Amino acid sequence: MLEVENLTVHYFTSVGIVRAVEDVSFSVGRREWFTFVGESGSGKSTVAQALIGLVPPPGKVVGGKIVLNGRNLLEMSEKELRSIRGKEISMVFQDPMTSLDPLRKIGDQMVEAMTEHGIDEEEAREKAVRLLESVNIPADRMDYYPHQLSGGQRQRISIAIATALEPCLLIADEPTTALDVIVQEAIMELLNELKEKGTSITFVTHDVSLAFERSDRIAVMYAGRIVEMGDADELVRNAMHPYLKALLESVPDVCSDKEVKAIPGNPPDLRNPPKGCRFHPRCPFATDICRTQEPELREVENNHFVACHGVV
Amino acid sequence: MSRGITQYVLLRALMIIPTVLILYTIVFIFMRILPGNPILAVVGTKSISPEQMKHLMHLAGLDKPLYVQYFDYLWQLLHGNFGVTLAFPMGVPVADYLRLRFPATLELTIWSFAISVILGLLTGTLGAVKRGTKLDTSMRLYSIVAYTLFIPWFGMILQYIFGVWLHILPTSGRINPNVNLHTITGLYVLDSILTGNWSAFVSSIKHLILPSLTLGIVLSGAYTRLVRNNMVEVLNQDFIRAYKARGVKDWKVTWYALKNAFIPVITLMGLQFAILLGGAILTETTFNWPGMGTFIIDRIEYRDYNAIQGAVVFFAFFVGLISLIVDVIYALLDPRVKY
Amino acid sequence: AQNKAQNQVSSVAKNKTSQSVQASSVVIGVTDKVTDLDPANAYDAFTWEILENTMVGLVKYKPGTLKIEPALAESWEVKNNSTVWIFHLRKGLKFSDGTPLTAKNVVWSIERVMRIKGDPSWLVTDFVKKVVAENNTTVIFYLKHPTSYFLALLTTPPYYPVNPKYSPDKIDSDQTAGGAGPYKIVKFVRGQEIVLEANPYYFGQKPKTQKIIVRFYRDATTMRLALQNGEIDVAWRTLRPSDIISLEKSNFNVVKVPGTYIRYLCFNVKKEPTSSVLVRRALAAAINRSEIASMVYRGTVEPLYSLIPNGMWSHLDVFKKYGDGNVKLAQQLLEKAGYSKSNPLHIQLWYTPTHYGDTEADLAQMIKSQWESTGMVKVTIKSAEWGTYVDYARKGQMQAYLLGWYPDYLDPDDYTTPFLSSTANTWAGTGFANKTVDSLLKKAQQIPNQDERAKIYEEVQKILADQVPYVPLVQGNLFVVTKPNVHGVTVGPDMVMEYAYLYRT
Amino acid sequence: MPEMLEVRNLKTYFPVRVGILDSLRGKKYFVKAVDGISFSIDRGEIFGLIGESGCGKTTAGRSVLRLVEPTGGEVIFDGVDVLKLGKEELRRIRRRMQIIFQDPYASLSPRMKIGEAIAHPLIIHGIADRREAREIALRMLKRVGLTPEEEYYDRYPNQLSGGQRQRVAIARAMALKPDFVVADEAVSMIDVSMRASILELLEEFRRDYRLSMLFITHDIAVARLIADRTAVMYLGKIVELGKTRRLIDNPIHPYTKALVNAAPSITRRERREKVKLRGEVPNAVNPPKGCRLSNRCPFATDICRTKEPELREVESGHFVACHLA
Amino acid sequence: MLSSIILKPVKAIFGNRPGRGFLIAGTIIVLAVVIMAIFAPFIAPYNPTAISSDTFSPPCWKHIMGTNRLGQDVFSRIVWGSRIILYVVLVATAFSMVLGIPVGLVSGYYGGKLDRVLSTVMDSIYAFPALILAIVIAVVLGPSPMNAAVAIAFVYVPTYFRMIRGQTLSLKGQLFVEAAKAIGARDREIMLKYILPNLIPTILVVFSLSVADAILTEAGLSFLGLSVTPPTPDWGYDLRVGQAFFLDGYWWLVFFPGLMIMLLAMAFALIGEALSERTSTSAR
Ligand SMILES: Nc1ncnc2c1ncn2[C@@H]1O[C@H](COP(=O)(O)OP(=O)(O)OP(=O)(O)O)[C@@H](O)[C@H]1O
Ligand SMILES: Nc1ncnc2c1ncn2[C@@H]1O[C@H](COP(=O)(O)OP(=O)(O)OP(=O)(O)O)[C@@H](O)[C@H]1O
Ligand SMILES: [Mg+2]
Ligand SMILES: [Mg+2]
Repeated sequence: MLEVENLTVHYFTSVGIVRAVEDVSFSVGRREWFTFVGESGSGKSTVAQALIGLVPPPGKVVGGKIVLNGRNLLEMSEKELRSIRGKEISMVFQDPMTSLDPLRKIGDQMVEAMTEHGIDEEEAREKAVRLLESVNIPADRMDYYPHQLSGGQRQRISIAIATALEPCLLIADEPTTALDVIVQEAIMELLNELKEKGTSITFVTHDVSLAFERSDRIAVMYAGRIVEMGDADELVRNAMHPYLKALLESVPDVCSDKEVKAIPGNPPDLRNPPKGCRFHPRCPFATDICRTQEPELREVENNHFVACHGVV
Repeated sequence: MSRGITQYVLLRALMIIPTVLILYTIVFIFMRILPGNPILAVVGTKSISPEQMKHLMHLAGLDKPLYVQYFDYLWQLLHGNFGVTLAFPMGVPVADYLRLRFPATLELTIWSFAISVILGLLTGTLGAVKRGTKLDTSMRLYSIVAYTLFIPWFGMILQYIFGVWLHILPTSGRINPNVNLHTITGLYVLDSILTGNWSAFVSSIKHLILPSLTLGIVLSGAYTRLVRNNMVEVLNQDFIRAYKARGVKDWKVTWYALKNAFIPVITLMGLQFAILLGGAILTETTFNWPGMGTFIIDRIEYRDYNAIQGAVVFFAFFVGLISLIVDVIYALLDPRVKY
Repeated sequence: AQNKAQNQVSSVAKNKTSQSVQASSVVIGVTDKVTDLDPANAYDAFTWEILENTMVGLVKYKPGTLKIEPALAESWEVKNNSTVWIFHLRKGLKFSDGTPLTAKNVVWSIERVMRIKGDPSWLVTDFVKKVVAENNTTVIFYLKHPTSYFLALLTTPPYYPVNPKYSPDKIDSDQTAGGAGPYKIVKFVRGQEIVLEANPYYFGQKPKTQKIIVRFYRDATTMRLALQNGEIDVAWRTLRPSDIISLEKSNFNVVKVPGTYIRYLCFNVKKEPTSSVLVRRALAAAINRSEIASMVYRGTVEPLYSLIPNGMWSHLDVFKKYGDGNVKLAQQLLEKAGYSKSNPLHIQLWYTPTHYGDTEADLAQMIKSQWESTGMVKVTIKSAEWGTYVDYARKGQMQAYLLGWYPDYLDPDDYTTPFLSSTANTWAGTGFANKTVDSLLKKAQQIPNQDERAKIYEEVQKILADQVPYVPLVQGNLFVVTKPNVHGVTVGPDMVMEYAYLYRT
Repeated sequence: MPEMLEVRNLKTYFPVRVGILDSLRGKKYFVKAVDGISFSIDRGEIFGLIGESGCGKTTAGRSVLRLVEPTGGEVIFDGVDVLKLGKEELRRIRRRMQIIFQDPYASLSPRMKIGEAIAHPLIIHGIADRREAREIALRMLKRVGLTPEEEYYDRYPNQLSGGQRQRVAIARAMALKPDFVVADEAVSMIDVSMRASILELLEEFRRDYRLSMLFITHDIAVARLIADRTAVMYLGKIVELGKTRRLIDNPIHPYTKALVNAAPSITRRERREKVKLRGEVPNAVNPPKGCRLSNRCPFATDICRTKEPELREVESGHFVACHLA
Repeated sequence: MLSSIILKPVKAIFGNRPGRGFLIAGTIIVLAVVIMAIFAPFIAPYNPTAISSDTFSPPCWKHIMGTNRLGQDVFSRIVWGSRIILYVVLVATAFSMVLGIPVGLVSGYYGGKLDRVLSTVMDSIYAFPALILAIVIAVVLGPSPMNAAVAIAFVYVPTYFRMIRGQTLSLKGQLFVEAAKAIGARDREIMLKYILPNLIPTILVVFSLSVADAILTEAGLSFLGLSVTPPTPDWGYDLRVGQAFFLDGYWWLVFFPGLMIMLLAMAFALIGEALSERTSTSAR
């Protein structure tokens, strides 16, 4: 349904070009929960924003293709894009505190999302009520301002708005990072229900546990590149990239008494990324080729992609 | 809610009192530091007997101890009385002058204010929407240049161009003296509308253009800067991207962003109004505008204590009122404000 | 001065003949203010102009001259060695609102001035012991001492009968009821304008223009712009010299009127270093009046060599003996006083920035430059706002300072006694006191004979030039600039414009 | 093990900022951020404090150090009641009680070189003069892995990553060789890949200094990893306290159950029992009567809504505040 | 537009960063004026106060900015005039910083009743039209550069006070201040070592912006004749005097002094703008 090929996004800042996303290819199928996981600054949000054509300036998509239902979004006019946004593809943002307009009633914001796509006011209002109820919020909250609601409620409203027109793809950029575990759990349930109903979900998180617990497929990002991609179960069982292996070992778990192991070193500076494999300065197995040549993302097993020279 | 807001307004209004008191005290102290007094200014270079001098000082109440004068005037103020002038002429209620002069200043400031806000919003929004481009840099430069224009200089250049050279606009005064206007509010444009006086309307508008443009452009700089910076900040917020992600039209998004960016601008407006009044002095001097600014300067020459105190207190009160209005508008516009 | 003034009038007369369609209103611009419409308190030149156009006294100056002619009074008699003056009023006089005007009104008004004790009240109280209305048409003044120039006093506003609407014992600054002059006030907006209309009950000739609007400007530049933009027809007091010159070039009519106001420099004779008469003489010698007149006032004033203005009887150019810009003499005198190039005289020169117009600072700079050209003087210029300046003067705190004098009445007495009489000159702060001068001045006030008086004033002027408590600098001319279609500008030596003769075609 | 710190019935209330109307009417509201909690920490023990955002964890930690003035209770540190100390004594005792904050970006002054930041406390407490302090700071930098230390000494915080800053913060706290440290969410703002190393570092210091630690976190997995005993807070109160593993593997209080249940896990890919709480955390200004969880608890009975449950020992060393336990 | 005139050469050297361009352009102008002030005797071709008969000469080789009504060389007066305006503004700013910063710091740090009283007073002054207050004070004190400086200083104290107090309040709530408390630092140390250094960027921004403002206020005061006594050259005053002749076509009497006032104020505003952009972006 969504095919992304060689997506490259750069930020042209005053202090240099930040190669936030390089050569990222993946696809999301219908009714699939696809997750990007990676550390801060690895380019997850940038990918998410590029999908909907909203990379903030000074960022620019400098190459690649984003094909949704057969049409390349990067070749569309602003107007066409707008008609797709909210209707076929929509997005939920990280911080519920800032993702609703503080000056407008939430009802109005909900209704507007629909009327902008040609639904008439009255119908939109009725639908908004139903949507609110579907995310467990009393309908009288239509007349509330965002600040009168809790973070969890706001995030649920954001999701309700994003799914109002039943888009086929919902992009959720760390929608629970600012929320508590119990609320997070509820939001994840909500997204899961949406998935069951047929919406594909592109999920972005830095929380490894969360990513692996919920997703169908996962792409692990490191410094602007996908280093490993595949089914979630497969990746847990059979992590191949040294980064993913180390990552999985470094995360404590509620359910087991496993020891954790730290990953040495620091994440790279994307303005000036290391030559060759970007992970090589932290990689215990790095060889000469890793220092010079960038590994490509290869399908090593069925549906299991890895970008590492060390994996054969 | 509505009872809440009236109470809020009333309580907030009480906070004007200390402001007025503080400014009155400052001016009172400063006015009396150095020698000279209004009676001497009146008498000037004429011989006058000591008895008559005493008589005049007594008439003006200047023979009393300073603290008595301080509280006397305060007491008068409490009764809404600004006292009488002490020089050239003596004995005219200061309130009469204020009634005469203040509408002129008000009219000038209202127009300048409107011009500066509109210009500021336009240029600021433009800069923010096109942030990072040459246009943005130009707008930022505009804001700085406008803000640092020296009012008399800029005013004179406009006078020269439009008054002397092109000969299309009057360069001084508020209205053509041959036009008869029955004043009601003292705001000539409004009065001419109220009385249906077309020629007065045209004339007063023409007289307003240059002074209000001068002051308006100069003050628009601050708005440009603030609107731009707020806009940039707002445009970077998630909810703006969320709007776009929902397919909301660009102009609508810009409008919502502007609304949000406008909230901090409102706070500035209160302070900006004070700067506006300060700038009005120079504008009034340059354009012979018979307002408060020129009044204050005239009165200072004569050390007219009551007139200066009255004018300052009145201004302080007015500024307080403006900031009250600003706060209330703020409270009404921003649902997050608690009162 | 009289000659020039008469020329003026004759040009007025010529204009009168060429009558064409007249406009019903003339707009006059001024940078002065109307301070106080109550003659009991008004005491500045321009306000007096408005009062003289809206009120009238028993006698007045013949337009444009120093000659006094009957006004409300048809005739008068003088008795008892000039201490009793009897005036006979015209019949059927009316105020501008139609109220009858009788001798009682005259007496009431003058007594009102004496009661209120306003600023100019001394013009009455110093002279008049008692004033009575003998009947409806006869007013008798009993004076405190023989006053030879009483008629000159009578032309001043404190002696004008005012409308009974004026408050009897309080200053009535905004009262527009006026008196019985050629015009009445129909509108007065402080700081903006005053509108006059012809008084239908005026006893004399009807004014040429029905309506006169006087607009007040804050400064000369804006007034000049207003003239150029056609907002006003007449730019009256006070344009800057530079404005007058450039307006004359661009087709406006400029009418020059000799003025009777003088500018002078005061020396504090009690304070170092001006207590030394040598220093005062030296500084007087270093002053170059013609340079001042041409550079500062751009030729719009005349050099003045005495406190009594040119053209007034008894005037003598007593300061000519020091010469103009006589650096040599100045240096000699300074050397005598013990100064030299290596030990220069340090002196502070004070001026006040707004009261005498924008040129004042230039005047101070010019004098500084002239004094310093001796090489033996170092001048620091200081300034203070009027209210403070006057205080400093009265307290004698300044060494050298610039002042100006507008006459109260046109008589040599008004140019000598206030300056040189030790009892009358406290306001000036020079500290000058001279017994001979005191007694000479007193004598001159009492002698009715003008020639004898003139001799005394000449002698006084010589002492002035010898002692140098004041240095006369220049005598002002007045200029009226009008649009080419405005005629009938009439300004008397009392520097008052008579609006009644003004008209526009 | 001897007790290093004992907290008894600690309470900290904050006045709520109100509009000018209420303030003029003299109305005052309080957030009962910490409302009577008691626990003790042994020498060398890491004591975990977990709970949702806003439940009062940070406030508890700050109150113990008197960085906020508690409203009531006792904090006995090494036999001294910290809450009764005068200003100067308090200042001196702070040498032995340190804190590491959640936000490594905000806890270092942006205008102070990190070396100086570490050296300054030593100078303040007169432990070392300027030169010695520098020596010690350099040693600490090396100790927390910021090498070459000479080079790091002169850096400013903005030249470091979050993880590195947190190391500096740890070095600053540890330079004083404290007996007790509050670690407030010390790893929650750090990159995933760096968290483990920070936790390791803290473990090392505990071992080497026999450090007692109040370890505040909202991440149960982290608590499980590092804390010996753990208390669970809800709305200013401790609802359950016990040995960490025991508490997480067999929670008794419904709230703890919900919390553990909601925590994501790689190894557990489906939920165990579904304990779902209704609604949201209520306002701490006006908490519910009785048990504070009563309005959200699926098991709540009448007594829960009227009577506040005490913290009772249900097993040895395991305390629960629930009527149903 | 003007932007290209000023920025083009700057851009050529320093690349396409407006913030930096602003900073450079502002610094260059300020430096130029400062050099002009310091070396006035060597730069000015004539004695600025010497009266000569060569009046109203338009700009020419002999007098590049012409001469005025008294035959004084306008360029020389501009050069010397830079001394007065810099002197007044810097003295005024120094006064108001010396008063405003420590008081604001202490007031904001300790809070309490004194803080509330001080804030009310400062806010009142701040909210009042600065120029009007400055005029009243300057008139009363009499025209002299020092008095003008005092008047300006008086009205700018609240600017510093409020800014510093506000920043102190927000810094006081920051973790690193709490951290300082936790390591046992005394109040004085916290204020001087932890808060004050973090105020410096703000102070710099407020400094440049308020200097820009003060320049205009000074010019306003001297335009109204409240700063210097003649013949001392001063831009605002010369502009005022030039106003009388401006409309006769003697444009140079007004144009140059006004331009200098604007340039100098603009220079500081450019620096302030650049600095404030820097501090706001370096904040995170
Ligand atoms: N507006 C911007 N201007 C310049 N650089 C940017 C901008 N936004 C992001 N970047 C840079 O691009 C890179 C990728 O950023 P992105 O936000 O996509 O990362 P992320 O994986 O979402 O991180 P996080 O977990 O912190 O949200 C980072 O190095 C970041 O510094
Ligand atoms: N200085 C303060 N003034 C007023 N209220 C405060 C203050 N500090 C904290 N609070 C309030 O006290 C309550 C508890 O806050 P606290 O920061 O202790 O919670 P927390 O458990 O640490 O939360 P988080 O996980 O978000 O850090 C919250 O409601 C908070 O709003
Ligand atoms: Mg992100
Ligand atoms: Mg916390």
